[in-house]
Amino acid sequence: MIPSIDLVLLSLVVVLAIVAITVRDLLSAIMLLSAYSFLMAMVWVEMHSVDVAFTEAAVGAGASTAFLIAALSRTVRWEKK
Amino acid sequence: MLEWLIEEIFAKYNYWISITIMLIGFYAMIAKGNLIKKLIGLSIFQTAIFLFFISLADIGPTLRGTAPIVSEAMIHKGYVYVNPLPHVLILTAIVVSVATLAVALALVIRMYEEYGTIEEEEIIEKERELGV
Amino acid sequence: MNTGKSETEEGKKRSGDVIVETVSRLMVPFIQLFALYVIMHGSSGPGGGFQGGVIFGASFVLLVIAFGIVNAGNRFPEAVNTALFSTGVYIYAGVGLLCIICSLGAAQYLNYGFLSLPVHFEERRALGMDFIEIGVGITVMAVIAEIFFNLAWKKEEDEKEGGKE
Amino acid sequence: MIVESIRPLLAILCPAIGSILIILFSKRPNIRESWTMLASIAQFLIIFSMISTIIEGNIIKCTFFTAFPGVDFGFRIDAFGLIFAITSTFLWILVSSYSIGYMRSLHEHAQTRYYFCFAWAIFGAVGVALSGNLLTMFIFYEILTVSTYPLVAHDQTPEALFAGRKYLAYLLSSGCFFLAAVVLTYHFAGTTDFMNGGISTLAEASRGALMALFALFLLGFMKAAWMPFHSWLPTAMAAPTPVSALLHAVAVVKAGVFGIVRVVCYIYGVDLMHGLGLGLALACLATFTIIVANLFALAQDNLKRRLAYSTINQLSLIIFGVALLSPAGIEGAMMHIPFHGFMKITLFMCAGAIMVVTGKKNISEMAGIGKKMPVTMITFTIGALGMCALPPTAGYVTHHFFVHGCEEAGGTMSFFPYILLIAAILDVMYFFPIIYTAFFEKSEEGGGSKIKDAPLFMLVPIAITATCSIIFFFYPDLFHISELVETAVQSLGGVHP
Amino acid sequence: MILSVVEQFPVLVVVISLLSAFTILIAGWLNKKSCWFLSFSTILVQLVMSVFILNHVLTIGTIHYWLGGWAPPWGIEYVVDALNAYVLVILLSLALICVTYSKRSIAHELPHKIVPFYTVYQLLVTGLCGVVVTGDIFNMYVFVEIFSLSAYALIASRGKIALKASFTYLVLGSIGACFFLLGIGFLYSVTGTLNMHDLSVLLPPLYGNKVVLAAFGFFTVGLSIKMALFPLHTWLPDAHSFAPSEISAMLSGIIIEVSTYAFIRVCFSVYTVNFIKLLPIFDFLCWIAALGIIIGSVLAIAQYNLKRMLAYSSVSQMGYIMLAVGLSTSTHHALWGGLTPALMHILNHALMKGCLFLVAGAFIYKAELWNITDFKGLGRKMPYTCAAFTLAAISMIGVPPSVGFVSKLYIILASLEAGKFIFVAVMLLSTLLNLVYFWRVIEMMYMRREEREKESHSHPPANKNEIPLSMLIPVLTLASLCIIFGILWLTEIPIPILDQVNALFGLGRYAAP
Repeated sequence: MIPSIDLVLLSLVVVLAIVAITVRDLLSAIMLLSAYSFLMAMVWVEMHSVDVAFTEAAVGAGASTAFLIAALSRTVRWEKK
Repeated sequence: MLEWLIEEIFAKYNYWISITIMLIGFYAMIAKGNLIKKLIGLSIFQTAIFLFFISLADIGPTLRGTAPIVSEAMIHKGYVYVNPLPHVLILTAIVVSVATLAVALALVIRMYEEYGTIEEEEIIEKERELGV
Repeated sequence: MNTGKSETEEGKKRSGDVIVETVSRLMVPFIQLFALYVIMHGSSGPGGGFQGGVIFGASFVLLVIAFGIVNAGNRFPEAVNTALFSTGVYIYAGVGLLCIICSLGAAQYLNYGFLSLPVHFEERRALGMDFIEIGVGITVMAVIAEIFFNLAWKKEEDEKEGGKE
Repeated sequence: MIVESIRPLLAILCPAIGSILIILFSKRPNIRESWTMLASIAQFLIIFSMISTIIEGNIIKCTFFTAFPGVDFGFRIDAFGLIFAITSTFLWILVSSYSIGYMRSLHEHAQTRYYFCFAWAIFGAVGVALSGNLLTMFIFYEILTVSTYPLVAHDQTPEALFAGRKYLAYLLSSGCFFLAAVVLTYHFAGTTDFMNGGISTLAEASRGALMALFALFLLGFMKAAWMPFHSWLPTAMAAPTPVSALLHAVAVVKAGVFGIVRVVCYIYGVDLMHGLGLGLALACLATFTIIVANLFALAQDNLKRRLAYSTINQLSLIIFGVALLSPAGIEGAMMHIPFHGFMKITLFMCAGAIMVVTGKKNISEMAGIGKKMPVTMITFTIGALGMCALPPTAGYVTHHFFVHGCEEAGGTMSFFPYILLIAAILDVMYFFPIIYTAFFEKSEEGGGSKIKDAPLFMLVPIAITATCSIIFFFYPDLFHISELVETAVQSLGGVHP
Repeated sequence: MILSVVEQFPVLVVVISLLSAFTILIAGWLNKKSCWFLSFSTILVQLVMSVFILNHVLTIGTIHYWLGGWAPPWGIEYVVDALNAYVLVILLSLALICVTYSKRSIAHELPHKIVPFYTVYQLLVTGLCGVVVTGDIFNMYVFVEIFSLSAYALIASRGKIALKASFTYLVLGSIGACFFLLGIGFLYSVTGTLNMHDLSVLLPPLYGNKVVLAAFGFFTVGLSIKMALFPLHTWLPDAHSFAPSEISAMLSGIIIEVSTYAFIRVCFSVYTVNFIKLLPIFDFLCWIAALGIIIGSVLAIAQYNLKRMLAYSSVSQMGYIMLAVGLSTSTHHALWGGLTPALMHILNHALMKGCLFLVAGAFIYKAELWNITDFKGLGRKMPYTCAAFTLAAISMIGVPPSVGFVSKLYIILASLEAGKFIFVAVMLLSTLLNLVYFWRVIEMMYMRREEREKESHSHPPANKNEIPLSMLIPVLTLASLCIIFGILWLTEIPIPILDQVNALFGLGRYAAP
């Protein structure tokens, strides 16, 4: 792996994780989670685990997001504080 | 001191980041009242564990590791493969995580139909009104 | 499974964005082809039944998003779906059991080497694995689609057990 | 000599099978009750058939399986156990007959449950009598506790339910202590078998541990109703009278006392008891209970409650006899178990008869009742005489032994006969007023001096027990009791000082 | 290597169950009634297989099954020894009893969900069997998740308030599973293997390693959540009380027990006795368990909802099992040494709690009776059900010769041998607490009169209103087993099985001096 790219990606991942759990708009949170998953997949490609990266991209960034949005479409979009 | 920092933190940064993300996810699961937020936390938590596993498989920057795909040319060039087993484990774990998410979302939707809210506190309040 | 003629029948209920519809109609066959590639290539490269299945399932999700849930739901009735993912499991478990049966109980479950196929031992392994991947792929595809339909649409039916390999 | 036999098993099975038949014939009272009678008679005959073997100095054994190394689950019948078994089974026959009269006259509800539980209670009591080690005894002891609960709470009034709860709370917690004691005994001695003269390996444990263990045993035998853990017994008088009669004069409370005697003579052994100085402590506890219970009895107006306190007093008398650790004392104690059973059951059955006929429960209401129910009150008088240890009743015989036992024990013990005397005087003070009221006071209702005694189902058992109480005075060997007692005391060996 | 037929059974138990789950799903489209029959017959076949497995293990020896023919450190291995075989038989027996019971009660309670119910039920059984037979720790994780997911779905199937309970269980259960996964990762990072036997060979030189210690911590906490050990039990009361009753019975009788099995496996098969003896973990566990026993019972006293009360009682009973596990390394007697009391109580608790929950379900089925205060006069209306309840409750209290008594006796003897007298007191105290909350119910059923009865002292012939036979037979079977097994344990007939487990792990009398 290449530490510099890794570090950048990973710090982005951390930032995305924090933002994803803080925003009150759940739709944004889900999209952020999707981005988070996608970045994670990139980290993994970079760590040579192509298989997992592949799956994470399909499942984490794809299917999970779709599920979450589907669920959101039948509940409420905003988190109450 | 600096040496220690380099050895314990910078050299193993992906482990530290994995722990950070884990804690973020854990915090969301425990502290957030919104059920969807809890699930987002769960996802983050699980991904952090996956990151941990993948980091285990990785053989570090010093060796020229490569993806564990069989090819004659690669072997002749003397590449070292990263350990494929954790990858396989994580594949299975991802399956589990998406299944968990699906069941949980189904529950959330049913709860919304039942209580009209996805905030934990409000649900508890409504339960109390129902007299349970 | 065919994506083409939805707008003629129940055109009113679809989402209505021409660009989205057209693009997804164009994309879906490629996605599905790719998914098939991923499934069949699983024994010798990245990917496999699960990933391919997810991608295949995702293509349906895309359809649903583009054309509206009712249309897609009608094209893909629950009974078919159930049958599909059961079939997948049957293929998976059946191949495993065949290994036992073909070897008359001498070999273990999923020991593909004992499948009575007219090829070499190693090739039998690869072929057996492909069968398994196909089974897994079908199951996962159907399960992903089913879960999405249930989450997004169905009111009365309760949750289905999630994807399991 | 040890004789292997399945007779104990047969004896214990009688009530068990009887209970099943009772349930099966719950819709047909006559058949149901004849099963009770049949089971009780069969059981008594089987028990009785063992006497000859035992008197010859044999021990009957019947082992089923080994629960732990050194602990067999099984029966071991010696003379002492047989005394208790004979008493319980014989009185069960009489009380069954009495119950039929009582329950039918009062049109009680849930009679099937009543007979069913009664059978199981006897199952437990006889099991306690026949068991060959502490673990087996514990098992039957707990069965006895649980099966008598529905009998105590039979009326299902709030009062009866409270009594039932209190009963269970006391007896099952005591069961916990008993279990702890059993396990500790096993821990220290490696066995829990009853042995003549005590378990020799037990003496190896430390002094403090043995003291603590004995305290656990005493707590475990709360069924003996020693003070200050007696209060379940008067409360349990909420039960129907046959229950009070058999269970709280014979089966349950005697199981407690029986246990204490077993522990003193067959687990610790007299020598060890002497060595630890526990005899005196136990005697003090017993005399304390005797005096205080008598004082309490004086204050009671409810006849059954007064009898309950009298029971507490008499039970402690048995404990006292054992605590003397002298042959005569132990002989007296063992003999008092059946004798007191016969006398007290007479009294309780009389109280029940009075309740059935007149509906009166309190002594102050009983003026002139002696004229109305002469047979009942005469038998009551006999029982009361026995309680006060006056001749010509069985009570006098045992008190004779107790006094003699005190002399034998010597030392501090020779002081105790005076306490017994005080106790007897107190007994007189609360029994004679009842007799006086019944025979010599005029009924306030006036007029009704017509004789209208209890039904025959009830009267016959009362008459039999009262007669027995007198016969015991002249001929203590009725049912071979004195022979059995002698055999038991002789087999203890090291008792003679 | 030629495999005998029985040696194929470990994998067949899992595969048949999985196939059956999906067959049920398809069959459900054709005929709803076939679902029950399919599920019942599958579990029956599985049970027969498991009995053969047990017999094989006891007579011939441990079964090693290499899935796909791959040798252990690389492939997944199914290992069935005395411990698995024993747990497998218990698990399938209770599953069979619950499925028999469910025929009428599910048709009554969830008429629209018969097909998914049996599908998911069968998946639950698959997961449980999988956890039990596998010898690969990661595979165990996967199966743990499968049965947990099925359990979440089954609990939620009642809808309404059960949804919340299920969701809480899901969140906590996932945390537990993640911890378990993390533990696996830690172990993998130092040993590079996932096979349990392989791990136990490779780990000993690393026992001082902090990673290994941390992994043990993660395993303990993760599995403690799954098995509802005292401070981590918070999901249990809701989940157990709102689930359909046969699922409550499974949850309480089997699911938390299988998690306990997983814990025992990890402690003694992955780590070994030598590791456990290095650390005071098990002493600590004993104290936690003792606290759980007392607090669980006290909380149970405070409940008026029968199923909730039983749920808290489960917390206390898990304390019994964990106390016995905690004592297992310090006892060496042939009978109560080692894991014997713990494994004994696993069976006993399954019998007792299974029966009690099924009875609670019967009351709900007949008259929607949830609260103890509504049980007045039930003893006459439902005599057999109430008799079963009484037997099981008496067993819980520990009146001899029931199973509860034997467990209590063995645990007391074990704690005496370990020299921990305080636990004797705890056990005895818990007996009294159990008495308080169970006797309340018995008294209510038999001794309290109904209001309308009170007025007329006469007693009209009770109109019996008993549950249907297909529900009654399971209940009565369990109740009678409570007594039969009590006597069997006392006669020591089943002890050799548990003795083999001790021999396997070097516990009890096989412990190294």
